[in-house]
Amino acid sequence: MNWSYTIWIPLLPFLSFVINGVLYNRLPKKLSGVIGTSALGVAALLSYLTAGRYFFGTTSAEGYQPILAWQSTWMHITDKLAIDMGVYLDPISIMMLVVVTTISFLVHLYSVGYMSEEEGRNRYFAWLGLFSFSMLGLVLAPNLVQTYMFWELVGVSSFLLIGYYYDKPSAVRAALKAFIVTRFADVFFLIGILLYSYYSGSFKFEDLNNIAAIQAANSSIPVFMGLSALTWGLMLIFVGGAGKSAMFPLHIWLPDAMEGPTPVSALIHAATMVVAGVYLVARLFPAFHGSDDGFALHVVAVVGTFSSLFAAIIAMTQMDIKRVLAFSTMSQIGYMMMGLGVSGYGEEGLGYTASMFHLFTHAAFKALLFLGAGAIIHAVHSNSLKDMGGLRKYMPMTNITFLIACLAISGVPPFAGFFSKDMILEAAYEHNKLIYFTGYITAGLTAFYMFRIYFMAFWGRNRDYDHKPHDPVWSMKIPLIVLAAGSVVLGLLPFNEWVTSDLRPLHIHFDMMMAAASVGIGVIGIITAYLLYRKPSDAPDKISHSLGFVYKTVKNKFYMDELYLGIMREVILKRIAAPVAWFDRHIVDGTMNLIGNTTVGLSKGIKRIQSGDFQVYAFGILIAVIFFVVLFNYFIPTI
Amino acid sequence: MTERIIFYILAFIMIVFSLMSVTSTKIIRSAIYLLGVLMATAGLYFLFNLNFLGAIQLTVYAGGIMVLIVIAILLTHHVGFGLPVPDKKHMILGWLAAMIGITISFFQFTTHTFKPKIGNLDDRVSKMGADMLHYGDGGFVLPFEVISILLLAGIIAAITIAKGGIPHLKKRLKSGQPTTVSSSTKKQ
Amino acid sequence: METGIQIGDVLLVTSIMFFIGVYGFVTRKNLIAVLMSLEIIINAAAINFVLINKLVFTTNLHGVFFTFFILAVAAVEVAIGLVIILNLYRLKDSIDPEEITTLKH
Amino acid sequence: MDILTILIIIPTLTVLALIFAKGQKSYRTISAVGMGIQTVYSIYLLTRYLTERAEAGGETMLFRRTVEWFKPWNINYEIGVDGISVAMIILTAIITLTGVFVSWRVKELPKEFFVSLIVLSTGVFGFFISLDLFTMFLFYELAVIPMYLLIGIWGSGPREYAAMKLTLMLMGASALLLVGILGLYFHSPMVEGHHTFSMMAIAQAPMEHMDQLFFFPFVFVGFAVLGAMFPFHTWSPDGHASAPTAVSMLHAGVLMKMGGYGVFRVALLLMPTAAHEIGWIFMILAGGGILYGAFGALRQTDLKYINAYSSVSHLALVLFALLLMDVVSWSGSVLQMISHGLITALFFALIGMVYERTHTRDVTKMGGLLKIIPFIGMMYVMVGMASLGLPGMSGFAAELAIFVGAFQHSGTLERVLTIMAVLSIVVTAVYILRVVGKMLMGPVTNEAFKQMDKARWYEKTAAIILLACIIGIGVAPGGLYKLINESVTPLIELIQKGAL
Repeated sequence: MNWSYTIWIPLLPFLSFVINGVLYNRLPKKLSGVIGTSALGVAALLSYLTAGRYFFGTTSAEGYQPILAWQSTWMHITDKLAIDMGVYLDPISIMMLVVVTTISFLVHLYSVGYMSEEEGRNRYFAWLGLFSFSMLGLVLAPNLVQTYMFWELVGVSSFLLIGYYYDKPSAVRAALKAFIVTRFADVFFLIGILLYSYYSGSFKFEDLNNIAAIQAANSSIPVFMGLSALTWGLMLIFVGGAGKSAMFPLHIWLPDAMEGPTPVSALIHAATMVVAGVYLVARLFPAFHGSDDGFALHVVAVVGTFSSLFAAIIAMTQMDIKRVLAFSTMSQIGYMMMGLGVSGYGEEGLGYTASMFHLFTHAAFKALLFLGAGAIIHAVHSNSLKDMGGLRKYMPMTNITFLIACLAISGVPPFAGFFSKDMILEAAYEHNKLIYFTGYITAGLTAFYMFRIYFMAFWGRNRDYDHKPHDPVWSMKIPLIVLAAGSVVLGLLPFNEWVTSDLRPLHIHFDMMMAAASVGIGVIGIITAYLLYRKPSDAPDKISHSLGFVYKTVKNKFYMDELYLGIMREVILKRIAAPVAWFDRHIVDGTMNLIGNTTVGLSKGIKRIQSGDFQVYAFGILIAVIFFVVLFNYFIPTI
Repeated sequence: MTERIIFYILAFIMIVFSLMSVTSTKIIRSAIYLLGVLMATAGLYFLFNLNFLGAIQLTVYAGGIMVLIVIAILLTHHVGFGLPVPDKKHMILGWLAAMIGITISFFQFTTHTFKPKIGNLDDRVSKMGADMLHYGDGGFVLPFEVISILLLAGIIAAITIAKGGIPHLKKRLKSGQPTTVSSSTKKQ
Repeated sequence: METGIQIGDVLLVTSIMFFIGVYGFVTRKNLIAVLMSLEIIINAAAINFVLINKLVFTTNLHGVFFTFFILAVAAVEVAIGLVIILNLYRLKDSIDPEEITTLKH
Repeated sequence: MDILTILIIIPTLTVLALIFAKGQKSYRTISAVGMGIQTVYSIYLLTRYLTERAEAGGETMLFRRTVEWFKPWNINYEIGVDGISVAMIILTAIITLTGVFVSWRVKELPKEFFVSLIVLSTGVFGFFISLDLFTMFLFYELAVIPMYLLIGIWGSGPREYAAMKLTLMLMGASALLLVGILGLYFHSPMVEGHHTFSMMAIAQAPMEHMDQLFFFPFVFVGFAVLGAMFPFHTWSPDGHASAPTAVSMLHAGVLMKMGGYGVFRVALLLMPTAAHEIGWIFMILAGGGILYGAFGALRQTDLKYINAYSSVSHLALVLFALLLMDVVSWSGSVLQMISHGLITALFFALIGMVYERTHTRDVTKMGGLLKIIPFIGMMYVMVGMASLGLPGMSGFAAELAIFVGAFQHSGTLERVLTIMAVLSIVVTAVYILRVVGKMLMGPVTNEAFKQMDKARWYEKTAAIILLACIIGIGVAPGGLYKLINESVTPLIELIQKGAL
């Protein structure tokens, strides 16, 4: 079968980027959105075609085989360490392809309506195109360097899009923060790549994942603190993934990133870019699993679990609807990491499949949540939950879709989230009870905070709005409807047939007790939220008041932002950069200037000798004569 | 013995008068002390039986040069004009130079053994005249001619400089323009 | 005739005279006085020539001749020197060596 | 006419034409045309080189030619190029051309300005084609002298101080260099009864071990001062801050690369044993300089100072990679020289454009420029991204090659320094983005800024040429890397043969 057309899937958004970027001012106002949307529409169709052909056309007894659909030389550093750009198709990349193109297409479509009144829409669509291109390039990468390259490009487009309102200082700060934090993580990613590839001798995923061959090729791999260099490399790579996926403690950029336009949050900070870390771990899953008995994978599991609980706790206290969603995203990505972390390989790879499945369904319902939130914000012109309430009357369509998404994320059957979340918890239960228990609690918290915002926004007290809120225009409605439909039905897909750790279909059994338990805690969360927020009351305030210090700490996100800011300001700028700058100006440059000034001083001293006073000259002559007399008489007597 | 005594007297006069000459605050007195030194020198020549040399010393030095100096003093000073006392810097330099110099040269000629005298010097005036105009071995006719030309050149130079366009130069100097000799002579 | 006089004594006298002249040359604040100090220096040197010729190297008259020439040169030097001093005086209204520092340029 | 000598003749003719020209328009037109021809010619040279290279078999140093110059000391005008020199020559031509465009509106003494600028570039071209140490040194000096005039006359701020400091430090460096070169000369093999200045001859027969140890520091430091190695970098911030735009571009873009090139061509190739043995001292200085420069830039508020320190950091990376002495690091290092040359030239060009409009270079006094001058602002963002090593731009390819090369050394010192070097890219991101955030984004701080002119055509031309090169190399570095790598490989083999 010929797969080479797949190169057009990333290239189409790139074209959109180039056209919108180069013809920045010359393009008619409406056209930029049309170009972007249609490019992504075609790309989405192509990726559905690819998915269909791949999943239904290439199955064999060996499972699905990866396909290198397209390849081009980029830079041959050495004959072995050659870097090629390519398109690599395997189940997870195709799954991501579908996710990215679909969400991106819907977000483009949504943005046509959402951004209709903005100046500089061309810029917006150009950046969206760049982002889609980079994300697709990242997803389709056949080697780690290409992944890293597009990883960085994704970061930049995220930076540009967060900073879209660049004359707003908070947006600029958020953009810089997002870029610098992820960049900081990426440095470790790069070191990890270099370290790991030093032993593997290649950047290609096949070689990287073949850990037995790497160990065979290197007679002795150094061991540092009880772990082999390979494990260290993988953990460093995971740091990069954690940065992009906003895992604790590198999560601080994600809530601030909500300064960007809401569709951007839906695309980048909910559905696609932030799951890149999960995708990266999944890509290198055999290596993670094989190195040092999967120690790196344990780290992934612990970080994921902790982040998921941590974010869920913070999400309960936030008043900004987008920030709640941001923390929810972080929490759900933690879930995915947890799923990967607890997974085994082959027949025990339930966690892997579950994690990928959750990634897939999460993309749908989280994008829906963000787009719904965008519709609300568009209607009430505020992000704060305090300015909302009783919206179900004004925005019935939004209400229903938002409710579906909330049910999906809370794990209520038969919505999509139920299946994937249940699978993760099942995998965690088999692996480690503590992780399972934490995940279980988080599921309850998730249901609670999601319905908290749902009830606060759509129910709660009725209020008078200056502008009567209303359902959005059609171009914004269609994505909501499509995603709502997806949130309902996607859970029924036979994911265990398609996406598995060893590419062969995985047999799973459905545990009724587990499912009941997780649904139970979800329902408890929903009921709590219903009781507290269904009607306006002062009960939530009382509760938060009684918690006092704890509540305040959580509301301030455990003071992580302040901690980072403190480190940046006090340590990096004041303790390192300022002394370096001082040292440079005063010591190093001072030394150079001292040499110069000494010379000048010396010359001034010598200059004074030539005073023009001939009597002093005469004295000089006499002394010289005497000097030579003495010299020749006593020291060089032979002359 | 008499010669020695006379020599010491003359030496004493020379040293004391030199000292007076270089330290006196009245320029004209200084000149007179210098005259004393020169005359004592002539006396020394006479003492050594070099009468011709002594006579020249008297006529050229004590006569001619002193007259020039006195006239120069008259042209530039009022009689009895007080000389300023030397400043500290020059005093120190002068003392230093004199002391180091005397020490070194004293050390030199006390440690050096001079060759003994070989015979007597033929110092007749006729011998001097013959040698002066003699161009063979030991003859001084060439230096003699050179000195004559030098003297001539000196006279011409003195005249030229003395009559140079000084007022013009002075004006130029004040206005800050370059003061080359060629341009000033051309203007005249 | 000149038996009693030691060469060392003569050299001592002339070198004292010489350095007195040097002292004067360095310290005097009047160009004519400086010139006079110069005369003392030259004179001391001339005496040395003569007396070394007379007391040590007696085979010829070189020292005496040199003294003749020194006299002649001294005469020229004084003549020209005085003329220059006179010119300077007309130019700057002063014959203080401190004021004549044109050499430093 | 010899194909390489034309590279010197074109600028010389341009200078002659300038001398006889009248009127500002004709000056800049002549300069632009001359440098345009030079650029086209150097690209032609590249194609000629590639075809000749394919025919020549293993030989990489092509178009060699020797003209006797001063027989008694065996000084020859000996020229020749390999892939590295060709790349450097194209870089120089492009930067000089864009430099002419950027100085399109020089007001004071335009004729003299362009003459000095082109004389400078002549020196650089000569430097890159020389194979004779003496000729090379001569061209090097030819490049340094006009720099003094250009900064001293057309500079801004404390220009005399900066010009004097720069020139004195570079002259001091060339004094050291001269010692080293003479040392090389007097220990060189005999050719026709005389010592020789020819690098090719010396490389074949390196001098004795102890002599190498003695002369290596002279040559290395002599060139490293030009490459702004810590602690000899202080001329760079002051010099750049005072220099006019085009001069900053040429200086940071090309002249500093002469330092790296010289280190590579003279110090490392001719004295490999010493480089192996005492190279670690300089490796520590260079490796430390990477982070040092980055942290230094973090605290500056003057745009040019930020960029100057950034250059210190990037050039330190070049020197560090050169000292690692292996094929990948060297290739990456040369690639980094070219990449950094383009990036920093564009940086300085943009800073010049901003300065012309705002009359300040203080970042804290600016804000929201992206809205007012979108072209320049967007270019600045892009070149900033290139500088912090964004994939798709030239900087990334170069840094990646260097890091991959550096990671092949498993010694503790190299490992630690490499990781420090990698960490510096995050600091780079911080200082670049700080400027972007403060200067280009945010609200407009000064009402007067709103009247600023948009970018003019010549400014756009210069910026686009440079950015096109940056992106071109970034998207497809394979060809350039191959060109460099093929030239580096035989040199490394030569060294290893000598070392064994």
